Amino acid sequence: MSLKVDLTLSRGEFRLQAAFAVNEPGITAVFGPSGCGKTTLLRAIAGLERAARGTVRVDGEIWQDGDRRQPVHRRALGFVFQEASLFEHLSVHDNLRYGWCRLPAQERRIELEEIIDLLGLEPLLQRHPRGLSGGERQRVAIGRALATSPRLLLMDEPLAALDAARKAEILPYLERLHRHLKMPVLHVTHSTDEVARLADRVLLMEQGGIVHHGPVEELLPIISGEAGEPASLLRGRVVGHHAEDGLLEIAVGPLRLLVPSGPLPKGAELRLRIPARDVSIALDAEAASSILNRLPARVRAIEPESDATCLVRLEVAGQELLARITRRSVRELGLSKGKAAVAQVMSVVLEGIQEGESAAKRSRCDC
Amino acid sequence: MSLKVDLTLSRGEFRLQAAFAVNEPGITAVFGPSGCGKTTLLRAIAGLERAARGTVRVDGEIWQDGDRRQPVHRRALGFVFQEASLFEHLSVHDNLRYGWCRLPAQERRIELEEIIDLLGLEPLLQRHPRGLSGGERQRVAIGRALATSPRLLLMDEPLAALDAARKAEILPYLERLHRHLKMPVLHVTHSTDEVARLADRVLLMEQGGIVHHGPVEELLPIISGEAGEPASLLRGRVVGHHAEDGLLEIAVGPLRLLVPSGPLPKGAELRLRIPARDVSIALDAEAASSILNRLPARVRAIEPESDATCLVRLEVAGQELLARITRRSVRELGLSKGKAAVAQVMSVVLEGIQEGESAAKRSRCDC
Amino acid sequence: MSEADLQALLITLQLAGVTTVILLLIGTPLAWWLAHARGRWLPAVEALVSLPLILPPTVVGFYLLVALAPQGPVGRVVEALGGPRLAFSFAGMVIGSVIYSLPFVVQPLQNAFRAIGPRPLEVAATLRAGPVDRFLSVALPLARHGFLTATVLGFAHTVGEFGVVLMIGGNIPGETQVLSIAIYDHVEALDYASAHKLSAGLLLLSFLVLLLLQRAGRSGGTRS
Amino acid sequence: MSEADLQALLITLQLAGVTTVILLLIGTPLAWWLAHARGRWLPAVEALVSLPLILPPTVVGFYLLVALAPQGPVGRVVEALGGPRLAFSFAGMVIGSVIYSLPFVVQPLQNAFRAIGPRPLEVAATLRAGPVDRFLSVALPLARHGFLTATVLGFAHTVGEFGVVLMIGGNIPGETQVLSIAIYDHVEALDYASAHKLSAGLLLLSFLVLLLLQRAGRSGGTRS
Amino acid sequence: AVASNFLPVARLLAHSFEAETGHRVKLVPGATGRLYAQIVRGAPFDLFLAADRVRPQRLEREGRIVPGSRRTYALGRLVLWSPDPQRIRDGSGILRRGDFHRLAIANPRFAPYGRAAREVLERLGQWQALAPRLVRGENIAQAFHFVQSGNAELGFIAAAQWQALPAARRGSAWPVPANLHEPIEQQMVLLSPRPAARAFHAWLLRPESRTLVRRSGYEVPADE
Ligand SMILES: Nc1ncnc2c1ncn2[C@@H]1O[C@H](COP(=O)(O)OP(=O)(O)OP(=O)(O)O)[C@@H](O)[C@H]1O
Ligand SMILES: Nc1ncnc2c1ncn2[C@@H]1O[C@H](COP(=O)(O)OP(=O)(O)OP(=O)(O)O)[C@@H](O)[C@H]1O
Ligand SMILES: [Mg+2]
Ligand SMILES: [Mg+2]
Repeated sequence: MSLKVDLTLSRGEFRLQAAFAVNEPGITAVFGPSGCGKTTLLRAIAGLERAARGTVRVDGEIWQDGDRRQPVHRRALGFVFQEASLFEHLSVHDNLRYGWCRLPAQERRIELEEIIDLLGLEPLLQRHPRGLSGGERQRVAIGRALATSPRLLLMDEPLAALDAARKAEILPYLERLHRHLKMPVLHVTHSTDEVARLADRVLLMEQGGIVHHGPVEELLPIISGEAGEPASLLRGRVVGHHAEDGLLEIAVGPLRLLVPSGPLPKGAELRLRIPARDVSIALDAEAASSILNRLPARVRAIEPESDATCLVRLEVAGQELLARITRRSVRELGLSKGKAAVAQVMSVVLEGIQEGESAAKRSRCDC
Repeated sequence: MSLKVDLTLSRGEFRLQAAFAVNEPGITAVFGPSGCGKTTLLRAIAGLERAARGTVRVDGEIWQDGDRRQPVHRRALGFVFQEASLFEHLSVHDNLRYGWCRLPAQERRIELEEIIDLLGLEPLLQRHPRGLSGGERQRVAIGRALATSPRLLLMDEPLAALDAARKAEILPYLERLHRHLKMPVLHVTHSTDEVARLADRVLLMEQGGIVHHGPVEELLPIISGEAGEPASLLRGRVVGHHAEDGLLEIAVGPLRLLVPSGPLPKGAELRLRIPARDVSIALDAEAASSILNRLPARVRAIEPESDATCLVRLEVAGQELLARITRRSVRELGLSKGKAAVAQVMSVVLEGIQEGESAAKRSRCDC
Repeated sequence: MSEADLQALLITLQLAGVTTVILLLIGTPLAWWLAHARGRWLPAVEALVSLPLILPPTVVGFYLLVALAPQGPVGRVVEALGGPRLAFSFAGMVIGSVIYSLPFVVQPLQNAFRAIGPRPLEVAATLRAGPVDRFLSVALPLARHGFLTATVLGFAHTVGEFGVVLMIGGNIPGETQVLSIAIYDHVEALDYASAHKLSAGLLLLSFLVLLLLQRAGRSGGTRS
Repeated sequence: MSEADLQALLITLQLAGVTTVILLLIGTPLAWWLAHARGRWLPAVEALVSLPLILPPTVVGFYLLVALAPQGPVGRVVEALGGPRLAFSFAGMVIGSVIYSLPFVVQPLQNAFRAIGPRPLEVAATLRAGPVDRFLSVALPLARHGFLTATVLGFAHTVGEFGVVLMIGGNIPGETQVLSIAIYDHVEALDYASAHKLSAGLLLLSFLVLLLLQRAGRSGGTRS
Repeated sequence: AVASNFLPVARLLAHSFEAETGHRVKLVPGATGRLYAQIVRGAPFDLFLAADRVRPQRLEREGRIVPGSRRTYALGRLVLWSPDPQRIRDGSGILRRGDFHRLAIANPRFAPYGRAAREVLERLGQWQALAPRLVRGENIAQAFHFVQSGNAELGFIAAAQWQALPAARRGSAWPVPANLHEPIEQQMVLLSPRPAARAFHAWLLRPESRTLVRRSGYEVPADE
């Protein structure tokens, strides 16, 4: 359940230099601009880049250290390549079985049928890869990698060619799977949405180096800010559930938030992701509106963002909450540093549920 | 500036049957689940599917009609394939020049340098495709297709492997380009965001058939509803611009909305896309908050959506506006059919600017 | 068809069969190595493999005869080790044919291996396939067309070859007389009728064998 | 090296060069067609192309001699059209070599074309390249390795071939005597010293030519 | 082992020998030079019927034969032949006039009939003049093919070959007088002391055999 990587590699002008360690299971999103070395990093960890020097350890097992190197096929990993790369000479079914067959029976922790079901591959089984659509190929590639019950899963933009509905089906399964199998996952993606929904940690890369590595709470504001969508993460705890309204009551410090969700165990720790654009500011706490969550707040800072908008940093129960509002509103409401106000929160994404297998519950909720 | 397609094709169990016409320039998003035939449709239009029967007309020129068929290379189209498919034996620069060179000089309406600049290909020019990252390959493929100054642009998920920053750079350029060159574009995508930002029309496919075809205003609610993100579109007209706040004033019927935006010509017709989750409902029109746009509305219908939420259909200035709020809010506010209320609009996406070249202005605006 | 001709036919098929099998066994690893090795001297090795082609077969046969003869460098060693006589024997003909047809097997295989590219093998490695397993389960099937060509060229060339085989085998009826030599003899003896008959028969038979090979290679599905 | 040998060398190089060029010119479209055609009788055509290999060269030469004779089916037509005498001429040798080496050129090319797959050609078509243009600018460079192999095998086989050339050429010194025949003559005349010298020279020269070919083929960049 | 040109006669002789004695004779035809090279390297031949005197002499000198077994079994005769009945009317006159395109001979360097043909031309003083028009077969059989197929208008062939032709196709011919060239002595040697081989050796020298040889178009030595 641990992954320790310290690798360097030079190729032309490009130089990869990556050292990081992951000590819990969970999904680490690898995020960064095109060409920053995400694919190269994954390949180097898998042992596919012969020029890579350094160490790779998984669960205390040494995959690479100096001149000692486990060959790729001895590393219990699953790799989903950026292009699906199916075996053109095998049917879909044989592609799926390829790795599965090579696994000693006692190491098979995922049933082939389960994968086929979940990824909706049943109707494709007898087909040949060259007749598949882009998304179909990618689903087969994911299934093929999962079928080896890997100890480390490396996925290079596996969902890029999938439609939203498919994604919505596959994402929770991936989460459940990695939690169940307790395997670390490195997941390359360009979508902050995917990061927010899926990741426990983020590895932020730039020009071959790792510029940030940390829990998603810390890094999401940075990466979503870069993507033009600043957001904040609040820590909270489940207080109770209002079954009649389908609302979960969450305590953030002394405050209470109501978030659409199924029941969760009392006391469970949660992260609440709140996009800055879904926070508005009012002066009067008592106005009747459909916005359930109205939190007393204090203005920490007001940062101009564009010609028309500002980013307001609010303090809410000792934590920071970002709100994006227009400059005109700032003026009309007379907002300034230190002023008390009410933060109206229109949507919350529940993240990183620490207990309970029901990661599927984690979802965006409009309150 | 017109495209008329009526094609059928059978392949194994899959059957494509697609008839549609596009009479203005602009971007038509081709949307639908994986395997529904989007790639096949584009290939058939390009003439790459020999088994396709029917007609294809572009600008009155007959590309295919019964047995008469223009060969692919006589069709002035640009095709971005789902996998980048660069020529492995040519450098990036030669890949870009391949189509460009084959175009008579007087037909070249886009400069190669412009494409290279915009897509950031300068540092890659001397490289060979096999050393490129996934996103780099895709950018080259887009540039190569554009370099032929096509009369019809067919793009099969061209942006799937790009990071958000790149996308944000390329999208406005694509918009500008197609408006400038007045060429119709068919753009396959799985992202409703891309549809909303980019498309003028949507072609919604399912199992080889076209289930809907219409302006994005009509279809966005459907496809974003399917993707779990309902939204509404309002028609409006530019009234003026408040330079000091960077806000555009837009009339929707008798009502006025303020939307962050650069100035636009007075009288210009606009579409305003408003995600249902960004609309909240209040009873009192006068509460002071950062939400600038508070529109008098009347409840048309309340539809339960999930355990916790409802979709409320509001009538605003004679048009329909969707709001997603919690069941508890419905109860607390005492909302019911026919009741008057105030719709608080937190974000507006300006769409389909009819005049003026500045499509780049079209953007999501948080108000 | 005379009895001698029939015997020659059997020996020919036997020789071509054995030679083709050995060629594939030797040529496959060699081609694999050539397709993946790097280095300045690689072209030299590639050129070397093609060299047997350059000399006329009778001359190659002559040199092989010199080498394989009981007093020759190779023959002496083999006989010292208790090996069989190579000159004027079936074994000797096989050796000669293998050397002479090697390039026809190595070159197509090498190209086929190269055309696969590294990706499928990388994928196989991540799916727990070891090097031999990868080779058998991925490289071989993907190089199917190359194997077909190698087999066809190797087989056909061995059937038609006669200079080397004549020299090493000694044209002994029922032992080392192959069909190509028999036809040649008929022509030399101005016995045109027999030559025509035998040629036609050989062509027909070979055509059928080649046809079967092509069919077999195709049935695996075309990569196109 | 005697003057006759030198002449033989020049004729050999000329013959191998011209033959290789013609082989590529004929073999390329044929291979292209074979790589893309569909149909039940395709394997038959493929088998047919390999057939010249099956007969011993001298026998092929004999039949060609009959066909090219002034009264023969081909010779008659050629002479009626005012063409040159083919037997015992350089032109005749070229015809013979081309027929006999055709499979070595067609097969590697066919595989190379097949390995390209349809995608690059489709892309080229959407970039306004017509069929010939596509072929020249995409298929040819991507089939580079196949061309290299075809050239090497075709060239080497023509240099080494001697049965067909001997029959059709008539071994006229300075006209149709090629090096392989010269070496053969030395061996037959028990002039082993000359045979060794000439063989060594031929091998060295061919090695250099092959080396250059490999280098040239490689410099285009390896697809790996 | 038997020189190819003598094969048809050797077959007849072997048949009668087999019928008479019950021994089995395996005939291995081939070019004399090649058979010599193979014998030197241990080819399992018992009796060697060469087409000349040189190779048997060498074998004798090298001590590879049963002492005293070198005997002349036939004397070859040359015929200048053209399939065209009108062409050769005045014997050697046509050679002096030179009104033809190609003259076929066996290779004078190592083929005995070729050497004889060269001597004829030299004695007639035409060697220099006709040299460029000569086409040379590897052996006398190929010289025959050249003429018979119509590619060479005329050529020096063995009298035995001419006699074997059906009368209708004998065209015109000039039997070359024996004094124009050294006698073409075809000698044989015993290579093993096996009784059956000795028996066949002796059989060939019987008067009945010599008659058959003479009827086939050879001379036989005056007496033994
Ligand atoms: N053979 C090579 N020579 C030079 N540079 C190379 C070579 N191969 C890869 N690179 C460069 O290495 C960098 C990292 O590539 P990599 O594929 O890891 O990027 P990435 O982060 O996966 O990008 P993307 O999101 O576009 O897939 C790129 O800039 C690429 O151009
Ligand atoms: N040769 C074939 N035989 C049978 N079915 C085929 C063949 N080729 C394609 N199909 C099927 O045709 C359908 C349409 O494929 P297409 O590639 O057009 O889908 P798509 O809409 O582009 O999907 P994606 O979003 O995954 O790229 C798919 O279901 C595919 O499986
Ligand atoms: Mg990548
Ligand atoms: Mg597709």
